[in-house]
Amino acid sequence: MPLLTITTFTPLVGLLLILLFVDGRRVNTVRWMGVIFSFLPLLLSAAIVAVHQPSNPDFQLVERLSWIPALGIEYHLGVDGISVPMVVLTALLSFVAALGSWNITDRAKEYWIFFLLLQVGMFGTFVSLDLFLFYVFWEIVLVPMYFLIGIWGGPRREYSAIKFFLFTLVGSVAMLIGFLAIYFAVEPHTFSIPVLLGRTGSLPHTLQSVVFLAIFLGFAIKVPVVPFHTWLPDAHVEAPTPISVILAGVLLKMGTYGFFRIGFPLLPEGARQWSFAFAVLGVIGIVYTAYVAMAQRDFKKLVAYSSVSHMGFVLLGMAGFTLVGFSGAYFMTVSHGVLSGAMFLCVGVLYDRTHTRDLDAFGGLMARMPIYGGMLILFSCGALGLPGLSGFVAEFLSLLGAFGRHPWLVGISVLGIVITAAFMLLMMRRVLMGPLNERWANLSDISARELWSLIPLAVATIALGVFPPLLMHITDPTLARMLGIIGFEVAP
Amino acid sequence: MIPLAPFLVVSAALVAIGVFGALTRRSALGILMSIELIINAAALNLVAFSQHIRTSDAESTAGQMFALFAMAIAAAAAAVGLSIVICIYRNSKTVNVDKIDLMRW
Amino acid sequence: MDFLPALIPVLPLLAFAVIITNGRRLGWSACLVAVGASLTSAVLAALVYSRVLLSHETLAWSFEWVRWGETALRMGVRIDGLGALMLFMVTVVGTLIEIYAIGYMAGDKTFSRFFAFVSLFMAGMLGLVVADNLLLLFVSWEIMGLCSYFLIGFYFHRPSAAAAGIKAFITTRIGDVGLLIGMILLWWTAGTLRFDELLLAVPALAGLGDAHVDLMLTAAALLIFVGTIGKSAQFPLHVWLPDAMEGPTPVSALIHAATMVAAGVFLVARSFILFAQFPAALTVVAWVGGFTALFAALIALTQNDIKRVLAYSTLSQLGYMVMALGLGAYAAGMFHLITHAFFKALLFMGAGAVIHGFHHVQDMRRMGGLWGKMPWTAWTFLVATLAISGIPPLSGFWSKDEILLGAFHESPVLWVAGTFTAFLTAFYMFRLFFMTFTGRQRDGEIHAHESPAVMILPLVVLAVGAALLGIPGSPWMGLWVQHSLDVPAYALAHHHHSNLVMGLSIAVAVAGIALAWLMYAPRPTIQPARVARAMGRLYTLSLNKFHIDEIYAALIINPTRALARGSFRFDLGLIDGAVNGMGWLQRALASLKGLFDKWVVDGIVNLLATIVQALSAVFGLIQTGRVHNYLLLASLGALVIACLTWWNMG
Amino acid sequence: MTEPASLLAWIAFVCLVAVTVGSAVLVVTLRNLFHAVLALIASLLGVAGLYLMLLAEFVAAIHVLIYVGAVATLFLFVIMLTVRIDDAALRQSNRQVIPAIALCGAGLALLLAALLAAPWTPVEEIRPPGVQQIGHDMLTTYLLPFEVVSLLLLVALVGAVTLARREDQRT
Repeated sequence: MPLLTITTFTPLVGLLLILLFVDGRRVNTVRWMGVIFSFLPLLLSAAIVAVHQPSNPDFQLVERLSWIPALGIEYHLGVDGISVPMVVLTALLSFVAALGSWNITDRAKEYWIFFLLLQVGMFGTFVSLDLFLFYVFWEIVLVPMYFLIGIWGGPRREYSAIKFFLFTLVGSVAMLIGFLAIYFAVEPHTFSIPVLLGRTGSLPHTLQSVVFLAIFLGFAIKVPVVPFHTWLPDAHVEAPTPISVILAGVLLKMGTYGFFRIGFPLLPEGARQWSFAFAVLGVIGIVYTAYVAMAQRDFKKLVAYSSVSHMGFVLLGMAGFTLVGFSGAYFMTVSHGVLSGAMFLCVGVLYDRTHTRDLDAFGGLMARMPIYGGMLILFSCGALGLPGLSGFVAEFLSLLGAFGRHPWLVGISVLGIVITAAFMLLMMRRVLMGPLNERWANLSDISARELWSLIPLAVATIALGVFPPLLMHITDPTLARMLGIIGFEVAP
Repeated sequence: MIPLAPFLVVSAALVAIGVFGALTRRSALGILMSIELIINAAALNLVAFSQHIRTSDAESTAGQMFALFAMAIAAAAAAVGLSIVICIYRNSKTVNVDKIDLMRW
Repeated sequence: MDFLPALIPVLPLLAFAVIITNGRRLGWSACLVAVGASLTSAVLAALVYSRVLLSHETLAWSFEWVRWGETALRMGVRIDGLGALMLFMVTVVGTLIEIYAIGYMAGDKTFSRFFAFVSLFMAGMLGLVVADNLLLLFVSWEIMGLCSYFLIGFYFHRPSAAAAGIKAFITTRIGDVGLLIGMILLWWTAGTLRFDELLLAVPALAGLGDAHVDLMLTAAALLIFVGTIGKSAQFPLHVWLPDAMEGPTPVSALIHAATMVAAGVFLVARSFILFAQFPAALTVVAWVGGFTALFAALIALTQNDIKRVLAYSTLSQLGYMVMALGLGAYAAGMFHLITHAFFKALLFMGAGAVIHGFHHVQDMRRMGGLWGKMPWTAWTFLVATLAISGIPPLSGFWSKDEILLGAFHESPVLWVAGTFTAFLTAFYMFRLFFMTFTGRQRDGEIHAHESPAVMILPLVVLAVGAALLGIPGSPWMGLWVQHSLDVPAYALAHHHHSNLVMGLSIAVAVAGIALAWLMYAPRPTIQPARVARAMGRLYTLSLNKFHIDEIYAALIINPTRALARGSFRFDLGLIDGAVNGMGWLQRALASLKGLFDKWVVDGIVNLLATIVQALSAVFGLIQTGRVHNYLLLASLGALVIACLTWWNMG
Repeated sequence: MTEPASLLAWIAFVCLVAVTVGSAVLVVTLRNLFHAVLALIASLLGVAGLYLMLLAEFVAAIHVLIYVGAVATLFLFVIMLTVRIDDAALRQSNRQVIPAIALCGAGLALLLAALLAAPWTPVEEIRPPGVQQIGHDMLTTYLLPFEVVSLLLLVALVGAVTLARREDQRT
């Protein structure tokens, strides 16, 4: 059974059903269908996890059809240890975001159509094994995102949407050029990632380093790496809450996933040559954006910048070229997906009630919304790297892995940890503590629907933090094999 | 047997005359008649060549076939052309083409 | 049953989970869950302690937590004499504090949440004690840090409490990242974080004589010590602890006596192998401790808030412990940790009883004459005060004397400082005692009352402990406690008993008490105000805590905030500005190109069109519409083509 | 080797040429269209004669049948339908006689120069195919063109009928 194809295109079925058979004025029908068709991939992704064998580092559930034979382009899907968690994450966050989209009644039909299309693109990106196919799905994501921000966003939505679109497009084009360069550099010409895996390592070093830069740009903008990050705060602030969740939780992961899937394994020499710059950018991202986040008054912007800061750990961890560093970087990818998604949901809960995101406008909400406060504290602690929650494992493993190669950079990066703790606590203080702002005396606590969209994320955060092998036993065989292909030491 | 060249000369002359007629005749009927002359010249050429120059017997009938087809087509053209002339006459009460300048921009 | 010790921290953790999820339903009975859990832990700890004591074995149990490639991180518990003693102390003192809190927190709306966080805090501390590797220790350490944030900022509606919580968390966090880096460095150098493996690996590495490895390990030791500086509030990261008094008093007792601050000292003791191998690290530890002890005592002299005096005394006593470790007097330091836990918990709880009975006033200048109104509190408080002042045979005397003995042998300068600090300690503690309990009440409007029995009972138990706990550790008993620690050979600095040191230490304690009596007795012989004036700048410096907070605000906090704002402006202005500028540039270019299109490209097109039009006007002349003309031209064309063809062929 | 043409054959040829070319000239010059058609018939008959001289008797016969029997008759009908008697007096050529003469002259000169200069290599012996051969080939080798031509004729027939039909009959 072509499980991956079914998973990828289930949202498309929903999309077509909504598009063709549902009257746009029947908002309730539309959103029920949207939620159901966002839920089905979650079940299917569970099936994928069940079928996937973690100990086998090879690509599994492979589907391979010739698509454009003249250019050697194939419809080639498959998963290994680094795509399975991404598929699950995507499915989970899509479902959570779908629940969070319940209140969208304005042009609901279009909204859900774009939302489901977005899912198709995201799933496709994470399961495709053909560079061309990957690129196609990658670009598919861009379009609905543009409209979702541009139509349902905040006051500056057009600016943000265009900024997001152009930024990403610039990166995509660079990436495409990189792909083409790889395609033409190997004999016989091919886009197939499994085929390329063993071949590209022997390409000339100069070529690798140049191509790596091109591909790096594409992924770095998506991640985003400082200094290509400025689209993110704008996009996040303007996007509606569920879209922020998807944006932070999944779209940024496409960038890091790209490093794992394409950047490092296909261009090991390029990666090695730029590893120091890579790590430096990571550290700048960690420290600098933490400082920027500290200066924010806007709740959502604070979360957005902290999100950029965390992605710095991914870069730093990868730049260590050790298994533990890779593992930590990947862990950070997943953990950040869960945590930032949850943080944006928390912001959204508050925004729905108060229609403001100004941190100074809140205060003392813990007294009115204890359950919400607890959730916010849990996720903030996860984000600031409290042990026992997923963020800590990720940070620790990344730093541990990077230390051997870049000890001083790791030393500098911990400054970011302190600053992150500082602004997260200050944020909690401004929102939850202090005397209750009388404006919010009648605020209601979190609703059951909102709570149930947060609980899976809370469970994931704690489970991953307490027992990291949950994730690592899936990813590590693949990462170990990848490092073997790249030719780096697996120790310590 | 008369050699090839004289026939060619005759057909050349017929072509020239036909072209001249087509260029100068005011009446559409005259032009059509001139075109018949041109087609005749061509057919004559075909037959002459096929009788005098051929590489194998298998194609011995080719030229005559072509001539026959040319005649058939000429007949068809004449039929259609004449019916067009009738149409034109019916509309403009003349068959003088220099009176008819519908194609002028 | 090997994992039995692992249950000790898990029970309070479960209590936390139960209370936090069912807080409303449990209501008052939340405290029963918490106390029950700690009590069970205490029983388990006693079992473990007896077993370890009897057999001198080390209990260990672990499981694989994370594995990458061939490398695995194991998590588990390891309990030796040190751990067992700490477990015993933490569970007993912790349980007593929780019982006390039932009375203290009664009537608070957030009663159940308080017990939830106290339970989590206990879980963190116990996890730290049983941890068999640095990572698990770090995890517990951080959980404790978080709880301290919540507990210090427990009255979150008070801005000062929220600020104190943040200050505590961030200051200790600075120490934590030092520890984190130290751990990573250690991992890369020694290849393990497990204590039992470190015990073998570190001496082996040190034996190599490789300067680089030595440097790395020294650095690791010092970075780990940075963690201690943060958690145990040593100079210069001590600033959070006095502010931490914003929390409820049981929290102060818990943090400053039994758990959090002890964690830092415990960390050094746990990883002592590292320090023992590298004298440079030890020296740093000793001097930081000695300086903190003296420094904090100087500040404590002039404070008027009852809890603040105790806070600075805690700093000072922690300085003693750290100094002891730094001098190699490992057992003495740990002994002092235990005795200090008892008498300091007692002091805080006594102070809490005073505050509770005094309607939440903390200023000593308004108190006085409480002896008669709160006899139980006063008597137990007196025991603790005598203990901390170092009056034999109370517990504080023995442990402090051990430390001074170590200093006497190792570093005369520190010995002098330590002895002077002992004098100061006796003085300021009795200043506190006299100001609070003797004479007559200076603020007559407040009607003080004795605390309920649920608060008195723990006081009495602790008083007994504070009085008698020193005996098993005294030379009379052959330093039984110290030996029970299973002091490793590397940490054994056995010092000969010295009557000089002991005599002097008793003398300075008595002198301090006498001076306090002269100045703060009901009818003082020396007026404190005159002394203050005589001291001049020294007095104001001490009163203002040597301006450390202000210096930090000026040097660190404000620049950090400014840097944050600057970064944001940089981000908006330069990076985003560059992006927007790029956008603007593109638009400018686009409009330029628009002009170009309009005038040049379009111009060319239009020009072409014009030319074509002109030509067409010319050529239109031949478009007569007459078939003849066309035919003529066509024929001409055919002829020309024929000519050309022929020409070419010819 | 083909035997050279006899004098008699040459005389016949010249006469036929004279008839053909002369009538053709009359076709393009006569003012009266009716007479011009008669001249066309004469010219076509001359061409038929030429076919005979090429030993292509079947073509000649068909030529006479189609042209003289059908096409020329058609012309006569149309002329009688369209040309009024008084038109006969009108000048029948337009104003581009001179350029036309020049052009045709040049073209003729070119053609003659070309075909006379070309090195024709005639066959050894003329073995003209018989009618039987033509018929056979027509229905085997040239079956497809044959069918296409018949179709073309049909279309032309229909087209001619449609075009020539009166407007008012359509309604």
